[in-house]
Amino acid sequence: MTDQRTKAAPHNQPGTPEERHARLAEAARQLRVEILRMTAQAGSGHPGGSLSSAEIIACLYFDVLRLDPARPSWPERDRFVLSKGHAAPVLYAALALRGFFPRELLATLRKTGSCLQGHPHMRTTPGVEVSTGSLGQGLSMACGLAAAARIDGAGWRTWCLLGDGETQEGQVWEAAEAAAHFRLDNLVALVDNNGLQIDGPVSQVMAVDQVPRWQSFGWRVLEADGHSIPDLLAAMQAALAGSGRPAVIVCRTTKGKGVSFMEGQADWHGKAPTPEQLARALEELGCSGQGPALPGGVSR
Amino acid sequence: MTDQRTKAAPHNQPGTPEERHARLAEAARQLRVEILRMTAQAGSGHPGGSLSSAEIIACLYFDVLRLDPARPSWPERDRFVLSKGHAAPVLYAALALRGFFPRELLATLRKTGSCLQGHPHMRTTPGVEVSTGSLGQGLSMACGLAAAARIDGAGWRTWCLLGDGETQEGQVWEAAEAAAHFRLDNLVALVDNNGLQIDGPVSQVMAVDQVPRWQSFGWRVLEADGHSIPDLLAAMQAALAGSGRPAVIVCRTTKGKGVSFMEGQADWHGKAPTPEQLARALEELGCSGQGPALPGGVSR
Amino acid sequence: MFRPGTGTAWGCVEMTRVDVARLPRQATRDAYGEALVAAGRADARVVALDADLSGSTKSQKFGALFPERFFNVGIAEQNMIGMAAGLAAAGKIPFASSFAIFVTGRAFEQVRQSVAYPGLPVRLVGSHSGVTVGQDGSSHQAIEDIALMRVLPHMTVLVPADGPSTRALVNESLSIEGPVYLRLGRPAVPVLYGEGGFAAPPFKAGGSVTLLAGRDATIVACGVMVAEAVTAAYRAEAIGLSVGVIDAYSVKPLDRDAVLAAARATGALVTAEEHSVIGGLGGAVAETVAEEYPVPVIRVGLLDRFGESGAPDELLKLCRLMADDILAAVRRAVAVKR
Amino acid sequence: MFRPGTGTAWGCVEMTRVDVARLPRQATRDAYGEALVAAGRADARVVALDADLSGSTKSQKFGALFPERFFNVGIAEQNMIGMAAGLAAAGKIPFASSFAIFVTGRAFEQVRQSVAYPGLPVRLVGSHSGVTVGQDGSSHQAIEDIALMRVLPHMTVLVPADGPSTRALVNESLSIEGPVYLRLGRPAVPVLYGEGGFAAPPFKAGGSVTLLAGRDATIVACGVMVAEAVTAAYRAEAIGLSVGVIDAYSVKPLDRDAVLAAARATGALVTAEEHSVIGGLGGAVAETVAEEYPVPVIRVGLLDRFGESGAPDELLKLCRLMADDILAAVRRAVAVKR
Ligand SMILES: Cc1ncc(C[n+]2csc(CCOP(=O)(O)OP(=O)(O)O)c2C)c(N)n1
Ligand SMILES: Cc1ncc(C[n+]2csc(CCOP(=O)(O)OP(=O)(O)O)c2C)c(N)n1
Ligand SMILES: [Mg+2]
Ligand SMILES: [Mg+2]
Repeated sequence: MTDQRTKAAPHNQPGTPEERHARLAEAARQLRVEILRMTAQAGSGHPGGSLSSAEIIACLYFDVLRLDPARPSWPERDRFVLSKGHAAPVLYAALALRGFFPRELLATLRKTGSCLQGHPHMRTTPGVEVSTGSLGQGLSMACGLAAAARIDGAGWRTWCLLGDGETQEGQVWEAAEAAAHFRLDNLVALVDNNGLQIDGPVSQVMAVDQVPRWQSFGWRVLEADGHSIPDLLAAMQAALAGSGRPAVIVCRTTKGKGVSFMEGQADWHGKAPTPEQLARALEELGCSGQGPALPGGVSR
Repeated sequence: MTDQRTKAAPHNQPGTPEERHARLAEAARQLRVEILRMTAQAGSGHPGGSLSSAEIIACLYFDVLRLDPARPSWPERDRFVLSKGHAAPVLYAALALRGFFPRELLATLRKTGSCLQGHPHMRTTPGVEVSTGSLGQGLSMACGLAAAARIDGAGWRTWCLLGDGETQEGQVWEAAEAAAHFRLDNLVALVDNNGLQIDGPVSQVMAVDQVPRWQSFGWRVLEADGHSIPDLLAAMQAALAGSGRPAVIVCRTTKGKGVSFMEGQADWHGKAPTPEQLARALEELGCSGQGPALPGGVSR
Repeated sequence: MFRPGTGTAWGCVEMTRVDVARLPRQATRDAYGEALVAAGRADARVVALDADLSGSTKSQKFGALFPERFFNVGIAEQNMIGMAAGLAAAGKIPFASSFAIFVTGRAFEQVRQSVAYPGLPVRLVGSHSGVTVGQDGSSHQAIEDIALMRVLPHMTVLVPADGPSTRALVNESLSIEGPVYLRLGRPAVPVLYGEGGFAAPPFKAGGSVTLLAGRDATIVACGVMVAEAVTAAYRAEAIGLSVGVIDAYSVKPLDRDAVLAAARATGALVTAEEHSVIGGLGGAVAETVAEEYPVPVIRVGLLDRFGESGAPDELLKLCRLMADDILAAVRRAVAVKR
Repeated sequence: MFRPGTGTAWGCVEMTRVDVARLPRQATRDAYGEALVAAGRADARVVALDADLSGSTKSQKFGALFPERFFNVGIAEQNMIGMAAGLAAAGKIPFASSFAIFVTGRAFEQVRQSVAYPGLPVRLVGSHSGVTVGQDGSSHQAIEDIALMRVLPHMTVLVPADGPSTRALVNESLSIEGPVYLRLGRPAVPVLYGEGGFAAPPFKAGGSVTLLAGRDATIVACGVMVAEAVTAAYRAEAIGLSVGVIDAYSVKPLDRDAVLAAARATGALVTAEEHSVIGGLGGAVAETVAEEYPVPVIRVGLLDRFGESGAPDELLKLCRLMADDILAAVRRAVAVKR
């Protein structure tokens, strides 16, 4: 991000790089806490792929994206598309902690009548840009958003997070092709390359080699440790360089990251922790099972 | 093909390589003649992409494929899938010249009640293996055929011809991914890389760089001059080497090949020649507009 | 000569017949091409997308005039719909066109999830619907697109019968909030509305046009079948039947009031559409009357079969989609009524 | 206690009530998993495909037992259908499973072109149909799959109400020539057929089961709604209405004779399905009676809305898919009849 861009970001905080990294690591930790509470409370949901995205989402929602929680439809805002819509908990947590809606609403996840649907829905949740949940459709919508910004000569960017299993959908590659062809360099894709999908390891179910794949579609490919804040921030900054090509950041991640008994377990893709499991998980994350992690979270 | 395979092919002819090449070049010429007559007679159809495939189809139907026109459903036959179904004329011409059905039927192309539908249909036309016409679906069916042969431990092969524009369909890449993952080395894809689709050059409408694309999906990629019989035969032989990976032959071709005023013209994708244009075209192909090109064609 | 277009003057005698066979002809896709350009001129939010069929769907001219607002995505209909959804989410009004079977079928779930569920104002434009596609055959002939789009919540389904109503509906669609499916055809069809034809009323979602009033039965038709329905109604007079005709261009929302009024007034309905008899306009009418005022509904359409190759006229005959087939259905409806 | 399953003994008085609430429960997808294994054992031509949901659709066990006949294609439903078509073209009998919305919607045009048009014997298996999917919400709840599959020529559409009928229909499907869509659900539902329930008749394409005979109205139901329909019929007695129930597990071909007989015998029909009221079983019944014997048909189903997140039971309530909603529809149907 250029200085001008980051300055405009309402959430941006002064401080040293180390302070910035610590702040984002703490945000990721809080996202994890909320993901676990939320899914435990709901009794269902997708912790595994939400946890693996925590640092990615923390960097985006607490640093990189230009957003104004008080004005969710501010025209100049950056757009984020959660193409892997089942990771709704991490998105909802970020939106709540950033103040798009009251944190208490997180407890209503997946309940009848809640504004927090099982998969993100733009009509019920402030801050959700498009509706996702059916895999493989988000990158196309992100292309459309980026194309709209291009038509309007607007400076906002579009970001899109995909699952690695999700990239088995042909539509992803139709979109990848189009983004390169239309030279949408105001678009950045991120792949949560956690190596697992529902039925097992991606390499066993239906292998996808992300880096050469995106390269062959004409994208600028960056790699990052998806749990390293400095790595992610550097890649995100590089992705915005704007070279006439869209950029993708392939993020090496661990599914279930942060909770020892969930890490690397396909089984934790789509089931909620029991109260006991929640307590253990929260302890590992350095907070008790009771009450809010930090009053108000890192929301500013 | 191994000796054993080619010997089993009912259509295989003894002779020197030169004789073999000349025979196939003549077959391609006759396919072109039939394509033009057929579409002119029908008053509609797709000459451009049929003409660009003439040598590919000649090599397959008059040399490489193990087929028995007298027994179209001989279980051990090789399977061919015309994924770019709009090139039905070149397939119908080959099937007729090989004796799957009487050559006279070609005159009924696209007419009400004809067994020769505008796009290939397995239920109406002897020798047509699956129904195509909606682009992007053939390679998946070819994967299914190859998987069936694998289950049965059968030796027959599956071949599939795609258009270059067609490869913009995401489903093609779902299939490509699956073929590599399932190690279907009894499957060979061919791309008629003629550089044109309906709305113009592929490079302008939606560029696809075939060779790196297929490589990134784990395929063995071969290239050939799609109008050179020796080149094609060599590539087809190499494709059958069977290395645990599916093979694709990217064929450099010219849309409308063989008819000067059709060559390289997107406009000739989907319209029939007038009687005058037919006469000119047939003259260029070394035969008069009247009567059959060669009685009985090269069918044996 | 202009004639009264709308109205429920049941039983009134028509003054002059509209000579359908002599009307000028225009393909609805051609009218669409013109209307799209006009919409693009009138509203800068209008953008267009196509999937390598812009010459056939007639979005090409828009592309030439407004290249920065036009996206040809190649042969990738799913991505086209997703991009249209993204453009709409950013405030644009996208018109996404391809052949009807590809825009509604190949991209069905994209239409459902990315467009219909959030209710985004994407205009899906399906040219080449029905068997009048002709020689290309079944793979290119949409016979189920109305059913597909009708079952989606939030979706408006419009099936204009001619050029003028197509232009009016494209314009009207600019002010419809949610998604719209516009079904178009390939061949030139009679220009029913205007000089020498019927008076053009305002065309709007949920509307219909009562072209002819009848006493014995009413034909509810859409698209190319409206002209056939008018012909059938005229022919019915010769066998002593007074038959009304409704142009139900808005298949969803269906003009319930008009359909129920016709059921009440004539006691027998026939539907006519270039679509399967399952789930389309016929389904909509059968569902509607069954709920409130059950009368016989005989559906003219493809009898649960795919199309095939052939000349459009021959296929209409083969598939029993001609005026005489409608007339046979009218007789059957009247017989069931008794 | 076993009870007479089929029959048209209109007006007969039932001996003993089936206590639906106390019946054992099993999810139809679980029954499918068992039946698939049995089919695989019985017939070597049976192969199975899935798209990264084999644990949920229950095809996993088949995969474990017959790995060489099982293809998990990853998250790529279109390719799954194409591969199934190819396997079928080579003489196999493929069962291709995923969530109902993905198998019928994401791959609609593949089903149409590669499977239905050539009439290949692919068995499409859609688990997780309707709102009883629950918390995942709208994107995972198929409410239009019956309409989508019903409009396709050559397609057989089967919607079993319980485990035993699911097993029977999987077995029966082996001898159906063309393509079949089998609609399954996620939650455990009452085992209606067998010990303590209704006698299980032979289940076959084009069949139906008349569970209860009535005089005033008949409920035609499928899937999870059959149990609700039975409950509704019992409750109807309390308000002096004699209501029949038909399990229309074969939505296409519909058991025309049974539906028309019910229309004639009771003069009023209610349909009940966990699906949009548009184009599904309700549409099929409305179309059928309108053609021959018009009677009121009140459709219970999703009222042209998408589902949402929530507990399955709460969603059934919210979407008005409970026995009492069916009962209200019965009263309305009877009122329209008069
Ligand atoms: C089109 C579609 N098919 C299937 C599913 C069911 N589904 C939900 S999540 C998932 C696996 C996703 O794996 P991946 O993309 O790797 O996500 P992550 O590991 O990040 O959770 C599947 C198959 C779906 N949501 N959409
Ligand atoms: C799914 C689908 N979308 C669109 C079409 C219409 N269409 C027929 S041919 C064609 C262009 C094909 O181009 P290419 O694959 O390059 O074929 P070739 O140049 O070999 O004729 C298109 C868009 C179709 N048949 N199927
Ligand atoms: Mg993953
Ligand atoms: Mg080409």
